[in-house]
Amino acid sequence: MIENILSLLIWIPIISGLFLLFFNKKIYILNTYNIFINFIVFILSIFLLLSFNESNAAFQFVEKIEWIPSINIFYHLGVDAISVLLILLNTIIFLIVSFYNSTLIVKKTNQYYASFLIANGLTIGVFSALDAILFYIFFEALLIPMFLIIGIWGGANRIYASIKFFLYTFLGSILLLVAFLYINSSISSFSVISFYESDFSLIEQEWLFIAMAIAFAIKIPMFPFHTWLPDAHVEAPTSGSVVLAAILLKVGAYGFIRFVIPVVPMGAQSLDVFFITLSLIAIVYVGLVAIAQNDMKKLIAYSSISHMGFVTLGFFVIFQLFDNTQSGSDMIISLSGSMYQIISHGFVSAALFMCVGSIYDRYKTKKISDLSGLLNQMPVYSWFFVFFALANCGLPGTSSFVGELLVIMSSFKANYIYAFFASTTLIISAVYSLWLVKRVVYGEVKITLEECIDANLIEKILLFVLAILVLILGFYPDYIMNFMNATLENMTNNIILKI
Amino acid sequence: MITMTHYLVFSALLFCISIAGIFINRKNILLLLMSIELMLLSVNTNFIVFSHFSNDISGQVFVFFILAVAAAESAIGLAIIVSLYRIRNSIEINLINKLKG
Amino acid sequence: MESLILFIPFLLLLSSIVIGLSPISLNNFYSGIIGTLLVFVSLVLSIIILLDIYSAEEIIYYDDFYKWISVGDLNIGMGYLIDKFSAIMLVVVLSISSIVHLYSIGYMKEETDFKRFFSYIALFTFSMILLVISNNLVQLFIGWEGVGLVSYLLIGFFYKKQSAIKANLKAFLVNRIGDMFFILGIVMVYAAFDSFDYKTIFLNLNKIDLENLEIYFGLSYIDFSCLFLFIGAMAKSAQIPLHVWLPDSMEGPTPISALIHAATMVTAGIFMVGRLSPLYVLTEFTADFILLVGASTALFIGAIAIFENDIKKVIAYSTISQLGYMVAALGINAYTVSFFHLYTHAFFKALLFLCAGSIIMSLHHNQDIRKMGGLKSKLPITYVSFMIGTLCIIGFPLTSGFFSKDLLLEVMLYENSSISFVAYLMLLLAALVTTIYSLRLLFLVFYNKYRDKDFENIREQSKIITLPLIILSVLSIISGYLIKVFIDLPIFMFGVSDIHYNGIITFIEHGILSPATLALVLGFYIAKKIYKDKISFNFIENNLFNKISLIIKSKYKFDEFFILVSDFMKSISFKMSKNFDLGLIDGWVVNGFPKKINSLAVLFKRKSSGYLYHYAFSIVFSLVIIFGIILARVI
Amino acid sequence: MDIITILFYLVTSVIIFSSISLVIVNNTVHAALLLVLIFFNSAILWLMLKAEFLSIVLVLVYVGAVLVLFLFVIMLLDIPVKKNSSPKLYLLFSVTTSLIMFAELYMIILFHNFSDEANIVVSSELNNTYEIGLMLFTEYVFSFEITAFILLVAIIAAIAINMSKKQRSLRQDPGKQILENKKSRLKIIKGDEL
Repeated sequence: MIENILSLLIWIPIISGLFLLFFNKKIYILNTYNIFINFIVFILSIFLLLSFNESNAAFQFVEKIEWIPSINIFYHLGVDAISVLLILLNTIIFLIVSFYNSTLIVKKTNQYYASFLIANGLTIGVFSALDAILFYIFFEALLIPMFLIIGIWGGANRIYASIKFFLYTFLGSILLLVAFLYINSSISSFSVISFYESDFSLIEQEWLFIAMAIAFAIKIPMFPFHTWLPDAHVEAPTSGSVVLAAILLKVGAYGFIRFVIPVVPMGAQSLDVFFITLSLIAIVYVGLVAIAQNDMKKLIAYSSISHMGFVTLGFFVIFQLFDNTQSGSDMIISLSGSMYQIISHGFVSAALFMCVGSIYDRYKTKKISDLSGLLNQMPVYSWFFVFFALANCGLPGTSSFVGELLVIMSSFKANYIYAFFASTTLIISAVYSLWLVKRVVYGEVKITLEECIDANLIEKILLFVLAILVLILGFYPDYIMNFMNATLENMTNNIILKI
Repeated sequence: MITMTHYLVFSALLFCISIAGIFINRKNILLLLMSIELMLLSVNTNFIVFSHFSNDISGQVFVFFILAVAAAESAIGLAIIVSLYRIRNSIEINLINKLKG
Repeated sequence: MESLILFIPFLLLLSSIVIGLSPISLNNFYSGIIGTLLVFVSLVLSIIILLDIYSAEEIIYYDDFYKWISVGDLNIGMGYLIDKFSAIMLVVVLSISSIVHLYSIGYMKEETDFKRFFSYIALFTFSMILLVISNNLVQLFIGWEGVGLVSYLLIGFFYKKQSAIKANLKAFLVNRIGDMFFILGIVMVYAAFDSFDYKTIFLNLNKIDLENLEIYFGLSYIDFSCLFLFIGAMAKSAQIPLHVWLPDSMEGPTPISALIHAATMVTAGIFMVGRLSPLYVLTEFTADFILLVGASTALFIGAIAIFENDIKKVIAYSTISQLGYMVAALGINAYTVSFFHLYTHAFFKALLFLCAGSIIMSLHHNQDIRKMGGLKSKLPITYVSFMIGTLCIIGFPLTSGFFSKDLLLEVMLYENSSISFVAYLMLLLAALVTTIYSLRLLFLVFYNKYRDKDFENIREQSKIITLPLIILSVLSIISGYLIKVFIDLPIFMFGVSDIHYNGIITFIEHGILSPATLALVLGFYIAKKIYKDKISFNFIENNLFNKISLIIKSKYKFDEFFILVSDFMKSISFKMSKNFDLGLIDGWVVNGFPKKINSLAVLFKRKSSGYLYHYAFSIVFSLVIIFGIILARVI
Repeated sequence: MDIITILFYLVTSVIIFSSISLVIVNNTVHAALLLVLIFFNSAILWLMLKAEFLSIVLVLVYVGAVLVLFLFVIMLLDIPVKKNSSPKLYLLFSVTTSLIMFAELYMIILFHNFSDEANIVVSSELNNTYEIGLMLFTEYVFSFEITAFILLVAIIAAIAINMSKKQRSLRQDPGKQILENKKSRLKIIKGDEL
């Protein structure tokens, strides 16, 4: 079983999701089934984490089966530390979402749950595929459940949002496919491992970099490609938003660290200033835009973009760090910071979207101007909301601080201007998070519900678990840092060799 | 002496006439169907010509198939025309512009 | 002994969590007792540690609890560094905290959110301890932000009050402005020394070639990093122009004003500069900057207090002014002197605030001093305590404020530079101002006649309120006699300036004969004449004086300036969101292209007639053209 | 000039002229009859190319079945004779286009230089029908079956198209309109039935 654990992780949720489509039973049976499957996947991923040897930088649990041998396509799976962490993040978030879903009443419940199960499996596929085409297929297939979740169970303007989401990401993935095909045409392999060993000229690397970076920049999303995210978030159902923010954005970041930077480091190096600028614009400008939002989900969506700016900033400063210090250590710090930011943002944004979703369920509005004084009616919820808002603005002790600190530190070593702009997030994120808290949580009650319902037990437990995770990650980041260390060291050595 | 070229030119001419028939005609769909038959005829002739001059019977087999399919096609076409006439009380092509954007 | 250190933050965190998450059934009173007891235990532990450190020579406790992050060459631990400096700070923080805990049991007893309050102050004390005992900059920052957070939560404690939630947002955001620079400063220090650890940084000070580091805008690298760190301290310690949050923060419950906004949190900036004194010794520009900021804060913000009518805000402005004194002392590298003032100030300012709390409670939450008066007879204990606090703050001889302020002024005078002399004059003037507003408060509240209704029902509060006042009064008076300890105090192995100190008697004599006494007497005279005897001076009607008082009353328009800036930023962000993000990127580019394509499609749609023969014709026509092209190429 | 040549020119000229008139006549019945003529002449032409079986099929199946079907439909629908209403300019264009197309095809044929009679071998002793049958039932048997199936589908489709009971006419029925009343036009349903 251990050698096929990745396949199990991928296919158990997908197949049980497909099975669920033909299986429309009473709601509690569906809930039990859904939670059970997600729980099995979660246990498997824990098992994966425990049996993963983090001191070994090579890919582990490799499965390689011929699939379409005539054009070098293999069913090739394997994980390194980065993938393991993201898979774990993924399974935790999906488990939480499955519990959260059980508190909701939605139409076509079985199909709704099936979409999430399939998305779960596909995301694990994305994180564990070692064949570029297999990655591409999972990457694209992931769009389908998300498209359906937004398009069927979304809000009033869901069709526009889902089509925008779909077309936007699709546009990028075409460029990605072209890049993969080009690489294959010159090294005649789609394996990620041979991608790493490839050796392209500078001009080729630049073009490949642009093609792949646009695809992943749309997914993350980076600054000029970000407008699909607020719309998608606003229209998506709560669980969809949670998955979108916590998982889908990470797929883009994962693409950068798996495909872009190690495969075409020279291309990335020659365009790094441009991408650093975009990241800084994302941090400062998108943060400012977030302040102006009147829709809570939109605000959190913009803040997600702003936080993902830190991730890309951490990715792209490594080249200048290498130029400045000629050692890999700072690069590792920077990459770890970005990875940490990815994981931390997964939990924080998931929790925030859950809070907003529950407020919406009760008050039927997401408009900040309609709400006030929630603390009087639902104190438990409100305190969680305040906690996660504070986590969102990178308060030390919460997980977001670690990533921000490491990235600001590295960017300062690269260039002090970067650090200056990056650190403005301390102010900007505090403004949008706490202004939101001030307007929504504090103050006198505006809408009085006939029966004020505070968080139910499941919601309390879920938010509590997330809060504990955020705190643990904030106070004890060393486990994850150590876990990633060997992989990132190997990766940076690879990059250094190639540039 | 009648060469292959003669036959080919003849069928090309027939083909062009029938094509002109398709878009000159504005009266009724029946004439359109007839023009299509005419076109098929010219194609069939070509098949037979090539079959004859290259001494390969396969060409004639294809003509056989084409004839069968053409018969089926005209049968369905006529059926459609009849039902069209029943709905619209006319088969004038001038009046059929549902495709207009 | 060393292991005891770990218990202090642990106990406080435990107290915070237990009280905060305890079930509703736990009685408010008992939870208050639990919290207070745990803080007292920590206080005892800290005193044991202090005595331990003083019993041995040059002892420093230094270790890490655990590794926080280790990646690449970076190692950040969570640990402690206890020398005499931080041990004293620990005792000060914990003693004020435990007294405030005790006081709060009485003060907050009618609040529904009693337990939340106790959880917060325990959390606050925990963060403060984390900051004080930290052995590296990151841990310092964590504590730094932690106290900021709790301050935010406590100012907004009455979350239904619009003014409270405005004030707490303001406090947090202003602090965040400082934090942004603070984190840049931390990162700069890290970039130069490749470590966040104090020990490594200070031991490597000589090894790093400071001349070779980058120079920005004509200032050296160390200048810049110290400047940035100090801007962080400016926000936390409420220095011009980042002081605006502190007066507003008086929206919080009064014990909090005593604990956080007077005695401990606001002194974190002073503590931080003192902690990093080996770095600050190396800068000249930043030191002068600190000096000027401190001196002007002491004078100008102190002046606002003369015209303020809210009892808590008067004390808040006086806090800012006193913090200005401390900061000014940092500017001439007299870190221990500054620390000495911090220490004495903590006691008497906490005392003043708690007295104010007692008055406010007795007057049923009236805070306007224009409606008070003649409370001397009704609130005797409070009166005496308030009197002691006032005497301390104006530096009346033989009180603690006398020792610290006089030492500070003397050190300032003997620093031979023109800037420090200007600062000395400003501080002297500030001493006058301090005397005036403190005595004004005393006279208006306790003397003359009561200026509001219902005088009969005013009575002294219960023992649990007055006991802390008595303790603090005693501490306020005696704390100044430890002056020798502070003069000899080394900060992390570095002894600082050599002060000629010849015993306490000489010092008292010298202090009484100094110009500060003149300022005291003059201030007393003016305050008594105006506020007690109600005699109007001619110069009050003077045009120039009126203008000056108007400027002071406007609080130098700092609030308006910040509102302007924030409104400007808000309008920019709204405009960017509407015009750029939704308008240009989303509207013009993202949705614009499909719209263009759509309109093109509509154009073609109009052109298509729907007639079969037109379609057939266009097919054939295109075929003809394609054939033609092929033919032309073949031929 | 041998008899074959004369016959060729005769037959082709009949076909061309009758196809031109088929395109331009107004009466559909005439057009159908012209089509019969064209098919008969084509059958002669195919005979000249030694495709006896197909020429017979053309006459028997096409003329005998398909064209009769055409005539049936024409008679059934009883379409009034109308003049072609194409604008002059459009006619000019379409005729020119067809002519250009013919010219192009002609050039293609000429430039290709088809070898004349190069491959003509004296036909074997097997006759044409036998040969086609052999091919049909050996090599093309699968296609042959599919053709049969297509014919079946066509029959079914032709029936199905015209057999639906539903009145699909867009023509108005005044009697029915008069019989409608308020109750049959308006149906009130409760909100939750949606």
